Amino acid sequence: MPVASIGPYQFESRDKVSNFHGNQLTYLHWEEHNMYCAALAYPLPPTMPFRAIVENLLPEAYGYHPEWAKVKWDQVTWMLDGRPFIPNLDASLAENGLGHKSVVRFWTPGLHGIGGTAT
Amino acid sequence: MAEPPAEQPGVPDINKRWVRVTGTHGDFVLFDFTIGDPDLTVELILPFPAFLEFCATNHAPATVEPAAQAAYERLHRRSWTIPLPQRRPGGASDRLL
Amino acid sequence: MSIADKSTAKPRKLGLKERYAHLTRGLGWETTYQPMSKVFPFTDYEGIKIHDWDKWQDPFRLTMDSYWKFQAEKERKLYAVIDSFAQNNGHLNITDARYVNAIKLFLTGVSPLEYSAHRGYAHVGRHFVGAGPRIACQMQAIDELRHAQTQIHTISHYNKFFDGLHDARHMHDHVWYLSVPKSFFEDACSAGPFEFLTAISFSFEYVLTSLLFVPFMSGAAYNGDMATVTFGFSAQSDEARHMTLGLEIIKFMLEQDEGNVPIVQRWIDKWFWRGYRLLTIVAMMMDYMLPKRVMSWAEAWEIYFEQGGGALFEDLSRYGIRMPKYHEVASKEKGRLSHEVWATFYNYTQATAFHTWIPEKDELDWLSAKYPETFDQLYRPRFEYWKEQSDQGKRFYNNVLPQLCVTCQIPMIFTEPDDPKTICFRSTLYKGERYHFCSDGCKDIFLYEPEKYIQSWLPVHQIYQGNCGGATVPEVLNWYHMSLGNDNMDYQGSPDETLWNEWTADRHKSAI
Amino acid sequence: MTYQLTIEPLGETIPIREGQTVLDACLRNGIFIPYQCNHGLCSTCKITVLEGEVDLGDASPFALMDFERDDKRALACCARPMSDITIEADVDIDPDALYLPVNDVVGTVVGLVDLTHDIKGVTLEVPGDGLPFQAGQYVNLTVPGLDEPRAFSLANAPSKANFPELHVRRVKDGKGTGWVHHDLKVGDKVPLSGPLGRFYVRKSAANPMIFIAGGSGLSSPKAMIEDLLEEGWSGPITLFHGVRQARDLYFDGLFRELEAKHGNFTYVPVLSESDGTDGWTGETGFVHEAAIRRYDGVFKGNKAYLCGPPLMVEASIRALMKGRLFEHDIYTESFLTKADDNAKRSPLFQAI
Repeated sequence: MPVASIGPYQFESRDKVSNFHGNQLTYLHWEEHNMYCAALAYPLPPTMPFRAIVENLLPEAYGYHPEWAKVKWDQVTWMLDGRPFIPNLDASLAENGLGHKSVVRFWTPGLHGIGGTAT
Repeated sequence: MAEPPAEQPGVPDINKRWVRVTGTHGDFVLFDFTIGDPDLTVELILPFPAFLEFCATNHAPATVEPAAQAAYERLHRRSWTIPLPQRRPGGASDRLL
Repeated sequence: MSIADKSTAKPRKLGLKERYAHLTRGLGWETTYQPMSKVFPFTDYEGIKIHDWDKWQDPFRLTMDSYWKFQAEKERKLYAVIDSFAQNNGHLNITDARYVNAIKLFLTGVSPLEYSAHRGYAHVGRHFVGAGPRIACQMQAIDELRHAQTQIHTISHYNKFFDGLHDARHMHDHVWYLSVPKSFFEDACSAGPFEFLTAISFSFEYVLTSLLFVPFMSGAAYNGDMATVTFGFSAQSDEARHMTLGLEIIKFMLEQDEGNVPIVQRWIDKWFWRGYRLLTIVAMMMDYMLPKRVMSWAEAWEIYFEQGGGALFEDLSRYGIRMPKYHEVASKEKGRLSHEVWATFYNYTQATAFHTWIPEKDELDWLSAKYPETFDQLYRPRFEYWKEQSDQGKRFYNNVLPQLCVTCQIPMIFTEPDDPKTICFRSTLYKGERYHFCSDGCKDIFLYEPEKYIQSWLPVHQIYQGNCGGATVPEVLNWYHMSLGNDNMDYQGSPDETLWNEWTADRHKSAI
Repeated sequence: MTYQLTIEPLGETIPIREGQTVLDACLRNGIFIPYQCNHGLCSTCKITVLEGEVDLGDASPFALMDFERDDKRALACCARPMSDITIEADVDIDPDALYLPVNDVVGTVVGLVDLTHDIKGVTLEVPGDGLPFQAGQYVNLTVPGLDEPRAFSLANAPSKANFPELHVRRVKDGKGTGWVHHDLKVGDKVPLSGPLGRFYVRKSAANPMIFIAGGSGLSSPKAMIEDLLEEGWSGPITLFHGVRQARDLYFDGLFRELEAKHGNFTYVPVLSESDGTDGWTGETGFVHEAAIRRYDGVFKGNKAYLCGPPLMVEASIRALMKGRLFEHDIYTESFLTKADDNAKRSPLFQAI
């Protein structure tokens, strides 16, 4: 029983992918940098190359942070939907396995936020 | 100041305020605050120094319920021996009660 | 003399209890030309079994007659006080105009809940078979409507002078962070009558409400906001009655049938967690928004939940009810909650219908003293960095919308119970689609009734779907009925601040 | 000067002295009006004056508002009669309460017996009307040198009103019980005040009855059961008496005799510290555990009377509630010593 109700109770997801005009939702989060209070939500075309995340979206969002310039990209570790992940920058989001409402978290070794406080 | 509005029967005088201490909790004072009329009473909690300041600011005479008397006096005595947190200039006198 | 002798000696008057029973029980009857199940379609489907409605102990024997009389008298005095404050420019007695932001949050986030509660109680008051709970609910429905009205009337005085108070009803239905309280109540109102009472009368009004009203009212009083204190008069004296209804419904369900126990436990678990998440804004109000503070959120949690709630759950354990699930997580979070949330509103001040600010140095010191284990270690550097940047004209804004929890609808800002540096991510797949949660508590709630929460109206997603006026900040603000540069952004430099400085400058002049 | 005080809805009329508060008169006559602060502050004891005049006394304006004064409301703890009066109070109409007046009497010690190694049986003689009471109620005993009287349940059947019987367990370092055990002699005069308390059998309910007693908590159940059997009560009655060892049992013989004589009465002594070498073949463990075994954990439909130390009472309440018997059908008399009852309680339960 999915819900206690007095009759049939079936609904479609309000956030099904077809409601996003060809985009899918993607959540990005820079770990240990909680000055950004939560993961960032983006509607992105599944055909977009992953490189666009790294080279356009992330710098735009996180560039303000004093540690952003110090990120060593060859050392970054990634996680996609709870599993370790190595992105192929030139492949599309879909080809990288990013689906609707996927979460991409990344860690930047040596950078632990302002004063080491995960800020 | 302007003349107060003509007295209506039973309109509470908002300048009359009372405080009744009902209990304590650690360094906090639990009290009932009344404006103008016993119907208009609200239950409040403040740290002891803030409580004193509050009574002074509101010119509210305070009574202490018998059940709370001992605990309240303990708090009062302690306030002379522990440093009070950040009193603001112009705050209330500790001697209010 | 035997008992029989006595009762025949003289017809005795009815006791208050009996008289009340006669005044109320007569309102219920067994239907004849329609089956009871059709007249009362909501009584069974939640799985709660009631064998004898007459076992309901009226917790508060108040008749409509005396209710009107008492409330009318109270209301008359109350409105006289409100008028008096307005005539005496009561808003000038507050400690600082910054304080009004707490009122803005209250009016847009809490007062509409009073109205929702009114609707909820009116609805369930219709649907209980027993006349006892029906009367209690109907009376509470009127209380809640009065509370909403009193609050709106009281706060309308501030609306004459300050921004952000002009369209609370519209904002409650549209603005991103207000979907948190709105969805909380809609979840309760769309549940069955027994769950509604467990959610609102018990979990909220009994277990958690002291955390909202006592510190909030104390903060208002201490900060010179006597207008808000006046609606405290109205609300608090009704609370006692509401709390007894919360206790009675729980006892009634637990005693009527053994099978009700696990259902009630699950509701207590759910509504404790939902209520606790809702109180996040109260934590922030107490620690950050009051110019003169009353107590820290952590202290309030200890006094009102850990100690007060502890005694209640010790008593409830006699029925086989245990502490709400994840209460220990709430206690682990008490040192972080307010800081994480205030930082969130600082992130998104551009879309917030009240002003934000970095706490002054003495306020940071207060927070350090109240949170010796977390504030300097985790949050103070963040605020100091932001302050430093802001002073250099580089105020921090988060320009990308946050990920939200599907259940509580709060941005996913909360950290792992045992690791305050790492955001807590939880998710599940339902019918092939991913759903994300801020906590195990919120995830559990979803898993039990996924069909309910897959309908969540998540503001961030709605903006991306194009349902919120447009894709740019000005368009969305316009849709929120929020005036850019007036209602939102930092307190520093706001029209509120400018006006307040003028007033207080005048005050200083006239004092000389 | 004495006036008449009539209490509605009971219809009881009692005497009230000039200057005596309404609350005091009621309590002294066995009529329980809910009250708390007893000096005009809390408004728990609010009443309506239906006829006659009272002096409202020192009732706080917070507790008794102006419009309530106009409506003839008063606080029982402050109101004093100025004429014969009739009041209406929020008293539960309890068909089983006898509302017996409290008397101050002097009893002469006529019997002192060691019931066990640490429980003394004291029998007093009160001449005239004696000390009428409802089985289950207690008396206050004035102990020389102590400010506060000590409370003891009456263990005799009410039919023996001239011979109040008390069971007094020696409490370590307890001044009152020490006096009873060491100083009291046959022939001594002892001032008593009673009957007090609302612990009595709800005969009107006609449910089967379970009595659970711990240690010297046997006193009230003994009075209640003797009373029931004397008057020919035919419903099932079960008494559980929990003690540590066989040497702690008393009136064992009496209850076995009653059990043999009355088919509806069952007696279950329970030893919590039986070591197997004492030849004990009866129930062992905690008394509530024995009750669970006997009733197969199902208590619904009974009325339960619990009398004894707080831990035993709490454990029994939990066992009964697990067996679906709730507050409405559970009556307790907890034996509190000075150290007990500091635990914070919620308002979930009123009576248990």
